[in-house]
Amino acid sequence: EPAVTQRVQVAAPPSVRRLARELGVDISNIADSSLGRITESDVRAHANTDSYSSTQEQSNQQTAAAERQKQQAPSTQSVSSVQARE
Amino acid sequence: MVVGDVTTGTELLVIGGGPGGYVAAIRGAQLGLDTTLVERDAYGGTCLNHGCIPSKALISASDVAHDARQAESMGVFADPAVDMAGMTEWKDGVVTRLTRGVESLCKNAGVNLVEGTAEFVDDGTVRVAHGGEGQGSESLSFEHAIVATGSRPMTVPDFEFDGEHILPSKDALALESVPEKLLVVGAGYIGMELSTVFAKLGAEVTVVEMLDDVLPGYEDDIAAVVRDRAEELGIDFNFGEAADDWNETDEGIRVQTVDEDDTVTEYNAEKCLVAVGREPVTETLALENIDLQTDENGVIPTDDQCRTAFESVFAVGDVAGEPMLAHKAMAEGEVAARAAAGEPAAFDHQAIPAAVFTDPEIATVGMTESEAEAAGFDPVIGQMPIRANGRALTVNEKEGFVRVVADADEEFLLGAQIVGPEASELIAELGLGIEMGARLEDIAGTIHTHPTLSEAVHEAAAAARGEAVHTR
Amino acid sequence: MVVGDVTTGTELLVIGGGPGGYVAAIRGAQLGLDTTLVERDAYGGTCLNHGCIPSKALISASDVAHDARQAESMGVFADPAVDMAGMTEWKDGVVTRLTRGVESLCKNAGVNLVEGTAEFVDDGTVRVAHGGEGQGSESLSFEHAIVATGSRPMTVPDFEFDGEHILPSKDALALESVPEKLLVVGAGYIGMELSTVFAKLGAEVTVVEMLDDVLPGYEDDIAAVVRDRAEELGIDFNFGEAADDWNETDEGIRVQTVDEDDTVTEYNAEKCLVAVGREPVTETLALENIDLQTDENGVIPTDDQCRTAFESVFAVGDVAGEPMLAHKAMAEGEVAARAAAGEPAAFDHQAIPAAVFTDPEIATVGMTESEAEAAGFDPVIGQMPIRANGRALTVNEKEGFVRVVADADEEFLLGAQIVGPEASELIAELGLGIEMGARLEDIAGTIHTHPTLSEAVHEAAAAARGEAVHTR
Ligand SMILES: Cc1cc2nc3c(=O)[nH]c(=O)nc-3n(C[C@H](O)[C@H](O)[C@H](O)COP(=O)(O)OP(=O)(O)OC[C@H]3O[C@@H](n4cnc5c(N)ncnc54)[C@H](O)[C@@H]3O)c2cc1C
Ligand SMILES: Cc1cc2nc3c(=O)[nH]c(=O)nc-3n(C[C@H](O)[C@H](O)[C@H](O)COP(=O)(O)OP(=O)(O)OC[C@H]3O[C@@H](n4cnc5c(N)ncnc54)[C@H](O)[C@@H]3O)c2cc1C
Repeated sequence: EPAVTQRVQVAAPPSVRRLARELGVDISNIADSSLGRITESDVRAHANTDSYSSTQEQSNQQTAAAERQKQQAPSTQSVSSVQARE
Repeated sequence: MVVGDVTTGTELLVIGGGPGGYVAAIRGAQLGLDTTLVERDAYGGTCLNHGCIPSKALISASDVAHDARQAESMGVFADPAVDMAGMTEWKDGVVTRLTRGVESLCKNAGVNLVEGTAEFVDDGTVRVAHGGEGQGSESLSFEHAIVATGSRPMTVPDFEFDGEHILPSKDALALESVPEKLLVVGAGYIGMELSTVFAKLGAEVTVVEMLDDVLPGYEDDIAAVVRDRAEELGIDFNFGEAADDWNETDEGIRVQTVDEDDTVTEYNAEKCLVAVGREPVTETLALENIDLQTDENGVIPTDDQCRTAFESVFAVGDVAGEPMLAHKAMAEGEVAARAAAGEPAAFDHQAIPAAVFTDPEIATVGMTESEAEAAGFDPVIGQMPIRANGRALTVNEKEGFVRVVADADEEFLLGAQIVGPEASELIAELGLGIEMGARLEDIAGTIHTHPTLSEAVHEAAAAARGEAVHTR
Repeated sequence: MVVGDVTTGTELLVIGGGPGGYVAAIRGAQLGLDTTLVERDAYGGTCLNHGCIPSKALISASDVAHDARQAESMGVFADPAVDMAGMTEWKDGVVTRLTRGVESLCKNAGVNLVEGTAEFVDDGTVRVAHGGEGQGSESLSFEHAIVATGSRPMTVPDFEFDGEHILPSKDALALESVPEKLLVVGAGYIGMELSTVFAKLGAEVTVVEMLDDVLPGYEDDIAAVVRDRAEELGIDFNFGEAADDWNETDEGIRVQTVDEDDTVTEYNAEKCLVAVGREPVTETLALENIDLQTDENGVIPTDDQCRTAFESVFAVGDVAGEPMLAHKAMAEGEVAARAAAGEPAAFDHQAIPAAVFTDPEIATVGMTESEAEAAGFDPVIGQMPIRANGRALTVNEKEGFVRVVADADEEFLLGAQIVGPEASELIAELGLGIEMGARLEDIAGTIHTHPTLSEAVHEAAAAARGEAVHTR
């Protein structure tokens, strides 16, 4: 059966998510602090302040792994961030 | 390496030429990798040859006949005759055109095409056995391999496919004549699509399903719309029954089912289609040689770059697990090829749409209301009945609805479920909406063309905000 | 105020019950305004009664017959008979269902419905003349008025509509039998939609058009796809000719046209449909009483809140100018109602889609390549031919394409043009994309269901980035 995986965690367009990966930024970190949809400039701003980004290239895979973990777990984080925005 | 054997090398080896594999190969070659695609059977895999494409071709061809037959209320009187051999020939023409297209797209992208079955020798080498007797084999070394070996139909004990009476979907899609009586085991999407085709082509169709409704996994109100229409087409449903045994009779076959009280029911039929799910194909790969483990469902586990436990080996498509859908296979093929080329790609799509090409169609993307609740959201839903949509009435359709699911706080779109005409196309906008992080207001604030079914999407979003104009 | 006259008051007065007006009225009432809608004829206006809906109903009904007739290559043999009276009855049923729906939606929202013709007395009062003799009139004072009086067909000198031989689209949509020979003056979207319907229903259709191609305003490669298909249907095109005169003959009429060299051509026909454009309706309003000026096209000028020169008076829909489309009327109606209710609404939509329901359909949104250039962008385009789309082949379609236009620097989506099956539905995703500020990568990075026509949208976006998998 086409039991579809449910994701829907981050309000960021594919182009912004790709940029985050390229810059080694964990987009869910931004999701926690941003109001609403995450933009390219949010990601760039985060890349400049995020110590994460200095470990660049190699961290990509960790980032990806971390993201995957999040995506498999229900989105407690996005929910709490949504509440935090109120 | 075997003596006398020639080992050639390739940067990217793709095993299997279905949607997962051919997309990976083309993208890999486009990214500058020396790419080799090994396919043992037919380019396009299950999807083009025995799945998505032939099924949708028969669905639309049988629809032309059916729609004309049903159009008296519209002032059109027709009594179409169906020449099943002709329909099959047309369908095969569509398939051939597309599989040739895939082959030439691969060639034009610079992919080396190798015919044969690839088996792992180690995590940097495969042996490709060429089809046919005495065709020999060759070794191929690779930097990265993408496994895209797909899936095959599951069987029911004592219902082995025999090419004559007990048929997998592949054989049902290749019938040269319409069976008088068709028994379908399984009311999942493949069973339902094919039941509908054959009912429209004049077969007497009976469906047996172990669970208690059609299309397990879909919400009740969606399944109900499709079930009702199928019943109008004369399809006879029998829920809570499992296929147990069968025997040949003078006129065809007799199939016995049992329910949970062990009550036996018998059905006479000419053919029996068994469509009870699909399972990954890995036994063609000699995975034991590299000690790559599959999980309890036979799936090769992967991470979000589609990488297996081996750094050098990726797996995409049906062999990498649910949802077993061609577009998921393609998207994974793309990610794996990019990752193999060193790009920071990830399968981080927020939602994978799915469509069922029944009458009417179903399409879904993202979360249902209850999935959103389970994920910790406070969901708000908006629904627009198809019967209140002007375009639907002009195409003589009344059943179905568009439903959107969003979180009540921020109104971000979380999911959508559509049952109705062109559902498979309408879902595209909502898929983009989810990926873009759209809010309900973004959809309601976008002008939708009049008169179109897409206005029902607009209206459902407005309804979720309590601002529907065309529904109460 | 006339002695003996009763003046009632309303917060929001809406004049005209077409898509612009009824949406404004419902939204106004939903926002808590005491709202009155005055309509002199039929709820739903041109769109529901004589435009969008009846035309699309006849298009789809004639398609059912035509598709069945053309399906021999698919193995379906049919010789459908069309009962035009029956088709008309069905179409009228669709219209009635929808116009009643509009009426009851208004009532349920709490809109006061008044039948009659509203004329301005001053910028706070109208007089409503009730239809029929001796029905009298009443005065209505308002805080805000929304003018939504629509448009009417333009005429050609010496071709006054006579209800018998020279017909506006409204009359052509109400024919009880298929004319043997139909002459169509004007190859705009209405002329082309109706030519296609009648050709499919068996009429011998001849089109004369002053300009040099069908569908002026659309790009050449789009018009060509529709023209070619129309010619295959047997429609005879004569470009560069203007309808000049006509006379009755024994069998019907004879129409004379002249070209730029004054060469006269004569056409025999049973009926002549004149479809050369539409112009705003304002003469029903006694605008002179409030000294509200129209522009050189008869349009009431408005600002981005749809407000006229009078603070208290808005104008929406066809009467407020191009594009004269129902969904533009509805979107403006919504803005005006919100503005009247004091919300900071504005008509700031980035793009208004448009569809033509020819065979195949056309749909566009945002900028064409040359419009993007003219606007100072460096446009990049991506195109996917329909013949390379699997779903299209399964519905036996090959002609057309999806084109996307973006700016080369940032790859923001600027526009899209589609000609092909279901173009009118496919455009929805691209409309949302433009409103959301989507980039090409966002569309290419969204998973699209297989097999669907929407994959051609995905592919066109990928093609614009040089990353198409399914085209070269
Ligand atoms: C009747 C039916 C209808 C369907 N309809 C739809 C639909 O409408 N939409 C949708 O999204 N999905 C649909 N599907 C599912 C879809 O077909 C699959 O999800 C899709 O084909 C998976 O693609 P894949 O690349 O993973 O594998 P496949 O398409 O199965 O391709 C695998 C290929 O690998 C080859 N192979 C296997 N082992 C080896 C080896 N060792 N060496 C070389 N080659 C090998 C096989 O010969 C095959 O060609 C349908 C399936 C069926 C059966
Ligand atoms: C054949 C045809 C096909 C078309 N197809 C499409 C299509 O597919 N898609 C699309 O978007 N558009 C289409 N259109 C255009 C569409 O019909 C118009 O854009 C739309 O109807 C405009 O809506 P409106 O509310 O501005 O005006 P109308 O729909 O014209 O409504 C105006 C109403 O005002 C009433 N009225 C006028 N004066 C007064 C007065 N003083 N007092 C009271 N009532 C008054 C009229 O009786 C009328 O009901 C089509 C048009 C035609 C003719």
